[in-house]
Amino acid sequence: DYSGGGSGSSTPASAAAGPAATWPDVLKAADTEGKLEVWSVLSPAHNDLVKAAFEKAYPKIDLSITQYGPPEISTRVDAEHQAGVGSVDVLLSTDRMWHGKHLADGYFQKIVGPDAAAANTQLLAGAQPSTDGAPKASQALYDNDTRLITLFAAWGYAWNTDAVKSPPPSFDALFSGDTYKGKIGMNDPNTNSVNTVLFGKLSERYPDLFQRLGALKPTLYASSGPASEALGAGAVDAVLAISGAAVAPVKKAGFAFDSKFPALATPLYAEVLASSQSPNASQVFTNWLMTPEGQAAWASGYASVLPNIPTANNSAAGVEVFEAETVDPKQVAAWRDQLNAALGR
Amino acid sequence: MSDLKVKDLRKAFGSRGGIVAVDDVTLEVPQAEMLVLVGPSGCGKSTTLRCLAGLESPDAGVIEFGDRTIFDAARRIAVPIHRRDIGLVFQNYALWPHLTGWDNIAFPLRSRWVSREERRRRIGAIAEVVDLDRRLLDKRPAQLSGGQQQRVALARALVAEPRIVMFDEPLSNLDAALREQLRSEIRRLHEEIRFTGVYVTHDLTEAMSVGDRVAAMTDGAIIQIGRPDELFATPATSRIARMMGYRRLCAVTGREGRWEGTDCEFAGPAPDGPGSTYELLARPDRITVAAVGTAVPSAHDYRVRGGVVAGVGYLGSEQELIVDLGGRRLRLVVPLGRTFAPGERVDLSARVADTRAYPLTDAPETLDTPTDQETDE
Amino acid sequence: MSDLKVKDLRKAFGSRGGIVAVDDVTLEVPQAEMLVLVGPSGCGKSTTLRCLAGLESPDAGVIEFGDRTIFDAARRIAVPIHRRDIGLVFQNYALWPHLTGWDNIAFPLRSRWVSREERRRRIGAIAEVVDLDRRLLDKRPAQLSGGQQQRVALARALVAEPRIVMFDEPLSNLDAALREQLRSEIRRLHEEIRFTGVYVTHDLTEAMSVGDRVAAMTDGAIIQIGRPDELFATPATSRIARMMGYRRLCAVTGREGRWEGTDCEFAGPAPDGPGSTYELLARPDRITVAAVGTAVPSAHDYRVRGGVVAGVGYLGSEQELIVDLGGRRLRLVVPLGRTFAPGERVDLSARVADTRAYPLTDAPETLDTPTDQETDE
Amino acid sequence: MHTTGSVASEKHSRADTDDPRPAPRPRVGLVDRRPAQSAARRSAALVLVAVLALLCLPPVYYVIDAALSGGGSGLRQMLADRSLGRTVQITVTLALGSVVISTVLGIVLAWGAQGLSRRHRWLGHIPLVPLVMPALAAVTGFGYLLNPSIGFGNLLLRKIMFWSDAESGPLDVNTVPFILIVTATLLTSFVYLFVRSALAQLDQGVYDAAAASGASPARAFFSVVLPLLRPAIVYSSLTVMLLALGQFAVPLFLGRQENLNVLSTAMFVSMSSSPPDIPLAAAYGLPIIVAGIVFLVVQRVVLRDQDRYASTGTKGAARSLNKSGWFSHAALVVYGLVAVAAPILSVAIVAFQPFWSKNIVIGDFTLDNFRSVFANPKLVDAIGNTLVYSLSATAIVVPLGYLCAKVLYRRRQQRIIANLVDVLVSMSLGIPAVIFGVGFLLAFTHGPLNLYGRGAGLVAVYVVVILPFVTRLALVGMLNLGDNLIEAGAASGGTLWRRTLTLELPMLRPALGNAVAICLVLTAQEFGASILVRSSRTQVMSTVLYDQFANGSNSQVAVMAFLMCAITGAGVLLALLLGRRSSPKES
Ligand SMILES: Nc1ncnc2c1ncn2[C@@H]1O[C@H](COP(=O)(O)OP(=O)(O)OP(=O)(O)O)[C@@H](O)[C@H]1O
Ligand SMILES: Nc1ncnc2c1ncn2[C@@H]1O[C@H](COP(=O)(O)OP(=O)(O)OP(=O)(O)O)[C@@H](O)[C@H]1O
Ligand SMILES: [Mg+2]
Ligand SMILES: [Mg+2]
Repeated sequence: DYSGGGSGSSTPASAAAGPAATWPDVLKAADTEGKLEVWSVLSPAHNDLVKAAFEKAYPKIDLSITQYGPPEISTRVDAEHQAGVGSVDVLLSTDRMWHGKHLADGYFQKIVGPDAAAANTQLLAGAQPSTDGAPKASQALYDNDTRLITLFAAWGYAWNTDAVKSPPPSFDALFSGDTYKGKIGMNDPNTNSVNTVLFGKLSERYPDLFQRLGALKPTLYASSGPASEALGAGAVDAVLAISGAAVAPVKKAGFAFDSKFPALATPLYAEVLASSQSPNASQVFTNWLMTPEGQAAWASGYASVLPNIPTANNSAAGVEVFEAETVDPKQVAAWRDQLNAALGR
Repeated sequence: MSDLKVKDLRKAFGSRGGIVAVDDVTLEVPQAEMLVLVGPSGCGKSTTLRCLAGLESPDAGVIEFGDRTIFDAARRIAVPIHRRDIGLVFQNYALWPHLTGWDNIAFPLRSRWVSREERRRRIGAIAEVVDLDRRLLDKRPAQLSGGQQQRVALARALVAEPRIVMFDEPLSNLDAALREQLRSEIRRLHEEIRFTGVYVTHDLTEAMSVGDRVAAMTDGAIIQIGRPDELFATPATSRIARMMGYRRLCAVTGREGRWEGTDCEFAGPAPDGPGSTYELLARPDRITVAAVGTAVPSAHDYRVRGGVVAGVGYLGSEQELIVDLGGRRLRLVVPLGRTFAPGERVDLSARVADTRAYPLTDAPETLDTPTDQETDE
Repeated sequence: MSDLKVKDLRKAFGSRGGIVAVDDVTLEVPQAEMLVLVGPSGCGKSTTLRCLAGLESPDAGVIEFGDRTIFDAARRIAVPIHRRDIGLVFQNYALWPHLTGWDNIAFPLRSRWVSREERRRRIGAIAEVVDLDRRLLDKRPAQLSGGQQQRVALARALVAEPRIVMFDEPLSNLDAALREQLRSEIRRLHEEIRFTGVYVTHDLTEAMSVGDRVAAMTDGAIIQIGRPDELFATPATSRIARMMGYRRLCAVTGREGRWEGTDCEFAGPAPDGPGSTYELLARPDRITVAAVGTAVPSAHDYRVRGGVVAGVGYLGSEQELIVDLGGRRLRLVVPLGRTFAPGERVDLSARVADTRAYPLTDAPETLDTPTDQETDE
Repeated sequence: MHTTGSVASEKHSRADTDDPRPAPRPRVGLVDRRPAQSAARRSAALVLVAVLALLCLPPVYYVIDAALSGGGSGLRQMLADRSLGRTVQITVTLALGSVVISTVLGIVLAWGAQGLSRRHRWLGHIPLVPLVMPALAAVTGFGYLLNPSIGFGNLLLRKIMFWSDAESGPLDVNTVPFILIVTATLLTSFVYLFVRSALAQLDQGVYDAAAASGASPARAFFSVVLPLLRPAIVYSSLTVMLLALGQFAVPLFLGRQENLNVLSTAMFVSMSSSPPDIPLAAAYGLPIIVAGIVFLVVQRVVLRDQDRYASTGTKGAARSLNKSGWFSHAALVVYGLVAVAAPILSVAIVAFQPFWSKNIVIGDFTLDNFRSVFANPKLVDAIGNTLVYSLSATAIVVPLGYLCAKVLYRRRQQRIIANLVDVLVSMSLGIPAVIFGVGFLLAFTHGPLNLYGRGAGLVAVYVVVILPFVTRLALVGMLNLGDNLIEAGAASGGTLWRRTLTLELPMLRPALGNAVAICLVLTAQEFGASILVRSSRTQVMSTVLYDQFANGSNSQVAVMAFLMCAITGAGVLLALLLGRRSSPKES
C-alpha cells in the first residue's frame, strides 16, 4: 500500500511512551534525555540564535535545529515514519494540511507545557496576537493540543531598487499591466500550502489575480530565500509574496532592495512527534518557545504571539493573518489547481 | 619407460561437439625425449598440448605422466593443471609484466614452496643455462628484447625441473635470425638438461632441428611419427610429404613399366603392375632443369616436358625458378650459373630415388603451390 | 628517364629532431623498375617510404615523380598524399573491414571518379591478375585468409594504375610458405604490369628475389645500391655483408703475406701490406668443416682451428652446426653425410674467393650470432 | 555526474559474438567428471547472482509494484495530468536532442583530438572533464552563467554584442533549448570517450590506405573512418539517449523555475509533495524503465554483428593526418571554455562574492561564505558522510564488480549464470539513478530490509549505481590481460589463490585502480539517487547543495559546488598520479 504518507506503517519500536505526568518530572526527564532534534523552516542563521538562547536556559539539553524547506520538512517526516525511523522530535513548520492528514495516525503528541497553555488561554481570553487589525487566530493550541502557533510570519513584496525606480504602492501594482512581465518572481504554489493560501486569499482581493500572474510568466522559486537572493542579485525585478524573514539578510547585505509588508501574516506551528526519542525535552522546548525569552529569540523579526516582545516586529499596523484554520482544505486544493492552470502547468 | 603416455585422447569443440580438434591421439614419449608435434594451422596441435597441460578438459582418453594417471575420462580422474608438475612455454612468452625476470622465474619455485636459499641457487643455475645475467634478471619484461623475454620464459618453464616441459610455438613471434638462434639454444638446453618435452610448431625446419622424434598431425590425428630424417625421407602420405617440402611433379599412371603423365608430359620408369594413378612428388631443390628435347630418360631419371619459365628469382647463392606446367606452377631452386628468361621453355628432371609416389586422392589439386587449406585459417 | 627522383631527403623525429630516421637519402628509380629498400629494423626504411607516399612530412629534400615535383622543402611544395597518384601496400593489409573485397578494390577508382562500367572492367582485370575470383571478392576481409587479404590489398594498390606503387613489408605478416608464394606473385605482377615500385623489407631473400635493384640502408642512410647479385657478391661494408648472411670467421691482422687471427687460430694467405686489422666474413654455407689438424692451407683456402661442435641440427636436406670458437658461436650449414657429436673438435675452412675482408671497426663485437641491435627493437 | 555507462558493451558482447568458435558442448561431461570443483565454482557464482539480485531487483520491483498498485491509480492519475503531454514532449526532446548534439559534437571533438600535436596532447583530456566534474556544480554554474538577466555570460554578451541595450538575454538557461544544450554538452563526454578510444584502436593504415588510394581527407573520413566507428557511435549514442532520458539534475535545477518538467523531475515532485504521491511517482518512472530496457535490448542487437568492424590489422597507434590543427585546437578550446571553464568560473565567482551579484568586484571577494559553510555542522557532516559512503561503497563495489567481471569473462563456461549476471549488472545502466532512488526508498520503507536513515542505505544505492562501471572496467582489464598469463601461473604450479593474489590482481591493478577512482568520483557527487534515499542524518554533499538551492543561499550553493569540484579534482589528480606510477608496462 503506497497511498498516503505513512498510514499503516510501523511505529518506531523505540518510540517513547510520552512525556512524564507532571511538569517538574518533565523538566527532570528532559535533562536526562539531554538532546533534542528540531526541524525548522526558518533560516539557519535564525535557528542558531534560537539554539543559543535555549541552551542558555536549559544547558543540559543539547539542541540541534536543522533547516528544511517546505514541503521537504513534511515529506522527510513521512519517509522516516514509514521507515520506522524517528530522528526528529519537534517540527517548526507551516503546513496545516499535512498536520490534519496525520492527526488520526497518532503522529503527534499533545503539547502539555504550562506556558503554552497560558498563551493559549491568553489568546482564548481575547488577547490579540500582538497584531492590530482583525486577527482571525483566537487560540494558540489546535487539533487536540497537538499544534501550537508559535509566531506569525509577515508577507509582502519586494523589488530591486536599481531596476524599479518608483516603488510599487501595492500588490496590484506588480501584476496590473505588463511592467513586470518576465521580470517577476514568486514562490512555487506547489511547494507549500501556505503559499497556496496566500495566493488564494490575495485572489479574493484581486479577482483575476491568477490569470494576470500567468500572463506575466513569473519565475518560480522554491521558497522565499532563493527568491530574495535572486531579487537582490537582479535576476528579477520584483518578487510577489515574499516572507519578511527571508528578506532581512539580503537587505542587510546592502543590495538595492526594498520591500513592503502590507499587513499579511501566516502562522508558524510547533508540533511534537509521537515518535520522539526525547518526549520530555520536546515538551520543554515547545513550552520555552511560548515564554517571553523564547518568543524573544524565536519570534525575533517576526510577529510574536505574546505581547511586548522587544525583538519582535509587531509594529506593522493592520496585519491580516491569513490563518489557514479558517480555510477549507478543499478550497486550498482548488486554488492550487487554478493557479497551476493559470501558470500553464 | 615412457614418461608421457597418451591413449585415445579426444577433444571436440562446438555446441554438439561438432569440431573434433583432437581425434583419438595416442602417443608415448620416453624419458628425456623431445617430441615435436608438427602440422598445418588448425590441425589440433595446440589443443593436444593444452589437454596434456590441463588447460583443456578432454572428452575421452587417458593421460599418464610416468606411473601417475593425470587424466582418465572413464575413471573421472582429472588432476588440475597446477598439480601436474609441468613447465609451459607460450608463443607470446606470457611473462608477468609486473614482476622482474627474477621473480618470473622464481614463481614456479615459490609455488612449490622451495626455500629462499634453494630458490636462489636454482635460479642462478638456470639463468646460466639460458644465458641471462643478473642485470637482465632485475628488469621487467617490458624492458627486455623479444629474445631475452623468451629466454626468461624458458627459464621459468625449466627452473622447477618439471616432469614434462611443453612448448607451444615458442619461437613463432620472433624474427628469423633470432628464431634460428633460440632454436639451437633450446636444442642445447635439451641436450644439457635432458628433460622430457613436447614441442608444438608449424615450422618444419624448427621441428626437424629441435625434435628427437616428430609427430605429423593433420585434422586432429597423428599420421606419422618418427625420427626427423625418417619423416623427411619417407613421408607416409602425400600430405606429410607436402609438409616436408615435397611438391607435385606430375600425376602419373603406371602402364607397362612406364609412368605416363596425366596432367603433364611425363616420361620415366615405373614398377610393373596395374594401371593405377599416383602423384609423384619431389623436393624443389632435387629437381633439375634438363636440356629441352632430350629423348627418353635413363632408368634413374624422370623427365617432365613442356615447362615454361614463368618467373626467376635471385636467392643469393641459388636462384628460384617458377615453371609453368600447363597452368600448374612449380617452384624450383636451382644453382646459379645458367640464366633463365621468362617464357623460356624448359624440361625438368628428377632422380627416381628423390621422388615419392602416392596414390592419387580424389581431392582435386591443380595448383602446386602450398595449398590454401594448408596455410590459411 | 627516372620515374622517381629523391634528393637529400631528411627526416628527424623527437622533440628537437633527436632521432634522424632518414639521413640525406638520394635515390632514382627508373620507369618500370622495382627498387627494394632493405635493412635492419629501425634503419629508416618505412620512414623513407612514408615520406615518398606523403604520410610523413620530410624536413628537407626534394621528391619528384617523373617531371612533377611532389615535395620540395625549400620551395615549400608538398602535394598531399591523395593527389600523389600512388598505390600503397601495407604489412597489415589495412583493408577496410566494413567493405567487401570488391569495394575495397573499387575505392581508388571511385576516388578518381572512374565510371561504373570502367570500374567493373578494371576490377575484373586486376582480380584476374592477382588470382581472386568473384566469390572471394564478395566477402569481407575478416572472412578471407591472410594470403587472400594480401592479394586484395595488392589489387587495391594496383587497380588505379598509379604512377608508383609502394610496398611496406607486405609479406611480413604471412607464414613462410605463403610468403614464398606471394613473393613470386608480386614478381610476376611486376613483370606483367611493369609498374614503378619501391619495396621495403627486412628480409634479404625477399629483397633479392623481388628487386631489380636493392638499396641497403643502415642508420637512415643508403650505404649501397645495386643489382641483387652485386650486393650479394661484393657487400660494401661489413654491416651489409652481415645483412647478406655473411658471418665473421675471424678477426685477422695481415702480417708478411699471411693473415693471423686475433680472436681465433687462423691461417691463410693475405695480400702484402702494413699490418692492419680486418675481419674476415663468409657465408655459413660456404664454410666447410675440415679434418682437424691439417697443416698450412693452400693459397686458395683459409683455415680456422680450434672449433668445438656446440650443437647439431637437422635441416632436412642439410644439417646445421653450431661451432664454438673460443666463446664465439658460429652457425654453419653443412651437407648431410658426416655426423657430428656435440663436443667434437673441428677445424673450419673457407675458400679465399668466398670470403670478404673489412677493416675492423672499433665497435666491439664478440658474439657472432645475429646481434641484438640488429634483431630487437 | 550520476550517470551510468556501460557494461553491455562492445567488449563482452563481442567476446560473445566475435568468437568464431561455436558454443561449448553441454556441460554434463565436466560436471560428471569433476563434481566437487565445478559444484564449488557453481555455487560461488550462484551466491554472487543472489547478492546481485537482492541488490538490483527489489528497487525495480517496488517501483513497478507501486505504479500498478491500487488498480493502477498512479497511472490513471498520470494520464489525467494536464501537463503530461508537455512533460513527455520535453523528455523526448531532451533525449533525442542530446543524442544528436552530443554525437556530432563528440565525434568532432574526438576527431579533432586525433590531430593534436604532441605538445598540445593535453587538450585531448578536456572533453573528459565533464565526466568527473560534479554535474550539480556544472548545472549551478550554467545557472549563474546564463541567467537571462544577470548571468555573467549574458552580461558579457550584452556588453560586447549588439544586444547591449537589452535588459535580459540573449540567452536564457531556463528554457528547453538550453536545458537541452547543457545536458548535451555534459553528455558529449561519453560519446567522446568511446569514439576517442575507438579511434585510438583504429588502424592508422586504414586511413592511410584511403589517402593513398586518392581519397581526399573528407572522403576518407566519411567513407572509411565513420563507418568503422559505427559500433562506438551507436553504443555511445544509445548510452547518451538513456542518460538523457533519466536526466535529472539539469532539468531539476534549470527547469523548475520555468515550470519545465521531464518525467524524472515529475517523479521527484510527486515523490516530494506532501504527502508523497508514490503511485504517481512510480507511474512517471515506468516509461523510463521500459525505455531503458528497450534500449538495452536494442543496443545488444545492434552491436551483435561486430566482426565486420573488426579491423584486420594489428598495429594500433593511430596518428592522424588531420593537418587542420587550428580547427581541432579551436574546437577543443571552445568546448573547454564553454562547457568546463565558464560554469566552474561562475561557481567560483559566486562562491567568493559576498552575495550573488551581477557586479563582479574582485576587491570584495571574501572567504565568508566558505567560513559559514565550514561553521555549519550539517555541511561539515555532509562532507564527512560523503567520504565515508564513497569509500564504503567503493570497498564493496570493486570486489563485487571484479567477481561479476570474472563470471562474465568466463561466460563460455557458465553461460546461464553469466547471462544472469550480465542482465542484473546492466539493469542499473538502463534504469536511471533517480528511479533506483525511489525504488530503494520504497524497498527500505515498504520492504523487509530497513536501511532507511542509515548510511548503509546510501551505500547500497551507490553500489548498484556504480556496479556497471566497475564491472566493465574490470572486464576490459581482464580481456586485455588475456588467458595466457594466468594459465602460465597455473602451469607453473600456482594454486588459484596464489594466481589470483600474486599474478592476476597485480596485473589488473591499472584497471582496478581506475575503477576505484571512478567509484570515488561518481559516488562523491551522486545526486539522483541520493536526493531520494538520504535522510536528515545521512546527508551528502550533493543533497545539502540541493537543499541550499531550494531554500538556502546561493552563496552556499556555490561554495558547496566549488568544494565538490575541488574534492573531485583532487581525487582525480591523485588517481592519475597513482595510476601512472603503478601501471606496469605491458610486455
Ligand atoms: N576453445 C575453442 N573453442 C572452439 N574451437 C576451438 C577452440 N580451440 C581450438 N578450436 C578449434 O580446434 C581446432 C584445432 O585448434 P588448435 O588451436 O589446436 O590448432 P593448432 O594446430 O594449434 O593451430 P595453430 O597452428 O593455428 O595454432 C581448430 O579447428 C580450432 O578452430
Ligand atoms: N612517429 C615517429 N616518432 C618518433 N620516432 C619515429 C617515428 N617513426 C619512426 N621513428 C624512429 O625512426 C627510426 C626509423 O624508423 P622506421 O620505422 O623507418 O624503421 P624501419 O626501417 O621501417 O624498421 P622496421 O623494419 O622495424 O619497420 C626508428 O628509430 C624509429 O624509432
Ligand atoms: Mg596453436
Ligand atoms: Mg618499417
